Amino acid sequence: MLSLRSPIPALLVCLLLSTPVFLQAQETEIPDPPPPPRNVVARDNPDDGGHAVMVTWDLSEDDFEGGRVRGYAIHRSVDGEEYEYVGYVGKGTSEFRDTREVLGNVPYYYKVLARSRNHGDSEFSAPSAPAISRAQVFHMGRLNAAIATVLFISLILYYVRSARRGKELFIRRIAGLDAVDEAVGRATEMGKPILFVPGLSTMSDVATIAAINILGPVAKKVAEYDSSIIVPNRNPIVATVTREVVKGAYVEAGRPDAFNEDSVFFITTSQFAYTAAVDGIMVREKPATNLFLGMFWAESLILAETGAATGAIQIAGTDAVAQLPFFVTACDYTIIGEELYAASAYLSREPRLLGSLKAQDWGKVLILFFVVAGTVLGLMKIEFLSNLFNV
Amino acid sequence: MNISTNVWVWIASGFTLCIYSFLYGDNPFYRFAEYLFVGVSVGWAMAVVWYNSVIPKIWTPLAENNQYWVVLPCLLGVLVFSLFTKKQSWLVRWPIAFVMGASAGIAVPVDFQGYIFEQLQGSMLTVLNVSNAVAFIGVVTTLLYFYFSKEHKGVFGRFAGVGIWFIMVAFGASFGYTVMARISLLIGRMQFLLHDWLGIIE
Amino acid sequence: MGILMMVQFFIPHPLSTRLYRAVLDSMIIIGVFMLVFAWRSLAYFHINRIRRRTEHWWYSYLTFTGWIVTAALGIGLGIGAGTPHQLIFNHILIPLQATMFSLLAFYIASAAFRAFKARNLEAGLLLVAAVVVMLGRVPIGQMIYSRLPEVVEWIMMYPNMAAQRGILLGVGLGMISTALKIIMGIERGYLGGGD
Amino acid sequence: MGFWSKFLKLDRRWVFLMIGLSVLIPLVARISMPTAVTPPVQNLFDAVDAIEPDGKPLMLAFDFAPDTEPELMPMATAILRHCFAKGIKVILYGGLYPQGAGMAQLALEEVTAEYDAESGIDYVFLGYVPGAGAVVLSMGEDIKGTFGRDYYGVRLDSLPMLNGVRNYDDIPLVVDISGSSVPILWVLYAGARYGQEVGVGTTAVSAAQYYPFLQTGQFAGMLGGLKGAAEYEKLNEDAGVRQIRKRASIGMGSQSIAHILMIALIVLGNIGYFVTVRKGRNA
Repeated sequence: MLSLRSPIPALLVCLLLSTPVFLQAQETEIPDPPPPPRNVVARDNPDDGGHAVMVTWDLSEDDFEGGRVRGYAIHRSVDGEEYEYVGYVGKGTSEFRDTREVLGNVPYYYKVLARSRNHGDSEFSAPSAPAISRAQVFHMGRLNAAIATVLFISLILYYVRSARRGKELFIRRIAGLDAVDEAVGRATEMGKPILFVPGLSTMSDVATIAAINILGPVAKKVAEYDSSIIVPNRNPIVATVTREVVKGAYVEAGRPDAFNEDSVFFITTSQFAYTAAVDGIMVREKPATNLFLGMFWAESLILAETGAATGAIQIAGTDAVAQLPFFVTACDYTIIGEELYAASAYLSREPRLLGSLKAQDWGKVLILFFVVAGTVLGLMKIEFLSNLFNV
Repeated sequence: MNISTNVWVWIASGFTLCIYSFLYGDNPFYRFAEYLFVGVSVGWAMAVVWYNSVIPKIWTPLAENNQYWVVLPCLLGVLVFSLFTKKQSWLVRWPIAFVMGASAGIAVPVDFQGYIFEQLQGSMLTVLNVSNAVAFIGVVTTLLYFYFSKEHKGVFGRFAGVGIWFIMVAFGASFGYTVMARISLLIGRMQFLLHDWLGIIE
Repeated sequence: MGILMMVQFFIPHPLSTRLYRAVLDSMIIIGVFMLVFAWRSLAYFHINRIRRRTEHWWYSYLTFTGWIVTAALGIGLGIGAGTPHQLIFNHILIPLQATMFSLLAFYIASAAFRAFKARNLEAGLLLVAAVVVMLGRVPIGQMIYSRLPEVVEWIMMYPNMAAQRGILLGVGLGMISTALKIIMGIERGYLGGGD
Repeated sequence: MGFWSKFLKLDRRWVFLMIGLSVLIPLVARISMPTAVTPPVQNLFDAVDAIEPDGKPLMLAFDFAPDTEPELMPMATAILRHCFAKGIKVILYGGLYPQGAGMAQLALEEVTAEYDAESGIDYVFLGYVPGAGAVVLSMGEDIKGTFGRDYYGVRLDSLPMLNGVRNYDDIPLVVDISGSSVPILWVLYAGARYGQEVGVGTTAVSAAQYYPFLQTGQFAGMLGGLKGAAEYEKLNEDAGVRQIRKRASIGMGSQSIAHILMIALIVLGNIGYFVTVRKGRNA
């Protein structure tokens, strides 16, 4: 009462009183909270190192598109009396994984309430039975990946081994590769060189390795036909490897003296400077055939465009999906994605390449089988096959 | 007209114009910008690595938290420098094998789940309509195209032929998107020149 | 090592998780050393250029100037908002890099004109799809035919998705088999020198 | 030499000039175009919108560098505006590669100029740690442990916003903005391994490759290219989010004109090609 005599405390009191009243007035205008969720169940979260409990519940009856429920707040207790807030999930969700400082071997009780935007919170659900978190030794949910891994390892090992033992493994012809022979012949006829660009990446790129596997046989053919080859490189290490490969091919063809040291060289590591230099080579030397094999980035279209303008036959191959469209439209033949690996296995006949290609083919057969079978069953509303691949 | 008074904006637009001069032909302005660019980007990354990994991942554990096991990966890391020598350069295989092995190990199960299982599950139809059927045929025929153990002849060849059609449509889409992206970049630079520098447009 | 990490994936036990964290940190640390090595190679490349007086050699001094100044400013004065480090990034690196790539818009235009030909049925199909997508993804396409965005979305969502998925499944198998070969020691090409 | 073959040998600098003008003129003349919203953008917007204000934070990863800034930055700022306007907490993550942190810094500068947002309370800014995939995995175990300090060097333990944020379990959505294959890394490592929900903002180049992941739900939604950013800006506008400069929407006019020019070039080039080839055959 004393305070009301001076104006300032009085004002303060008014403010203090009025604010909550005002807020409450807004909220209580539309009471009618949604019904609470039901049937709350808590159990040890499977497949983890402990420290997690999985809580599930039946959605509130008012949880549908346009319903009042906005989400659920999950509360936890160790003694079944004092509950603390542990998390929140959006509407339509009926499970929550509690990982907030969950201790092993301690029972936890859970209650859930539904929240709405304008109608306040629902009452608490009935508490769950206690759950205890424990660590597991094997992740059962990942059994499928484990089986697939083991299966695939055995396939690779089996095929690599049988390829090493000299078993003939069939690989289909690759359209772009057939054109290589023809292109080498044409180059000889015209008395012009062949340009071979082994991509712009490093040796650690599978595409580069594949390109180099193709370079060997191509260079050998060039040596046999007494034509010439130009191999500009962007990576110094790749340059040393390609030089060895070309040299080796000339030796194999029985014409080591015909190998020109200056035909395989390193230009620069700068992407666009390299591109400009290769463009220059194409314009000056006018190669009869351009081979762009390996890893390419944005420069792909610049190279292919210049090559197309010089009138060369162009064969490109890369696993860079974003660059393939440019090669397809600007080159005569394009080796697409995985075909590049197949091409390198096809030409090099290396057991580890052939073997893993075969294993991959079997992988595709299995995938096809599951896709078709899964669809047939799925259309009949049987989803067990599909569930095998849950992650 | 609201031209920028910020000296940095002037520097940035200067470099932008230097690079665009390459469209007319190679010239000293372009080379100036290009070489400087290489240096600056490396120097920039150095400072970032210093503050964000050398300090928190090596210095702090060693000097403050007494986590001495950190010495082990450091030793492995030092082996990278064996590449400077001719004779001991094979030592580099240890750190590389560690990184490649560990990342390959982490990748395998994850790849199975992310690339294979989920995609596989997504391919199994549960509702039949025209669009789904198109998608189904597309997946199957594309896979057949990349099946290398059989010649593309007869019925199989025809399926694989359908596959290549699907692949081409996909490439066309990606082509269109690439064009779009490059033009967006150009628009971005133009907006910079016209808005941030010259202040001609909004 | 690889087998260990692979097995770890299937074992959620805390001990396995702790080991896993240590391996992850180790990978980060080794990454730092590899970066240092890459930088040395670059320095070496430019020193060589200056020594041999190759064409435009003096530009290499520019590279070093940029390098040293930027690194010194960054390490000396710190990184983050308002530092010279951030300013250099915003006003030198961004414009240079973005402009470099925007040059490609010009090159695509020139290539579109001179190189992108419907040489065969497949390339023709590709070009038609490309044109439809290019139209459908800009507002003007919608003015030409109001349902074009939907058509493009359909192409992206079904035929494109299907082919991408087919490629993806193949690539996925390829990556897994490469990783497995590395783990089993069959593939050693990445160690350099081949086998 | 006939008209067509002369035409095909046109100096490419004329083509360069045409493209330059097709972008420049609509910008200066302020040609604007209406934007229709596509489902992947709507989905991402809804996923962000569903995050509880003042609750668990969204993680926005900046996995891009200046080369893709014009396409991706408008996405980042549009999402940031959406979050700050609604009071959704944000963890800005400088991304897996060094330059991303700079981009995040830029985005913050732009958006905090319009909204009062405070580091440690409304957002937290995490810097770069080398290791790429390893870092994504590491966050699944312990975010604070992975970084230790934020971009400004403040200990993460001391930031109120991160109370109760331990790993992906406490992050309802990660949106990765990237023009490379990094989003796949997020899907594989954060998504497959830890069950993290991931959305993506990507360049037009990469967008086509991501549809399979969109269809399986591995991506919650996607913004593709400048158009995607313009769509998000439109959704923001409809939702009453204050935005001073709608950068992506402004660019749409130029984008349209340049596409038309590009198509015209392809068509003309092909007509020229067939005419000259036929003539070559007849001769």
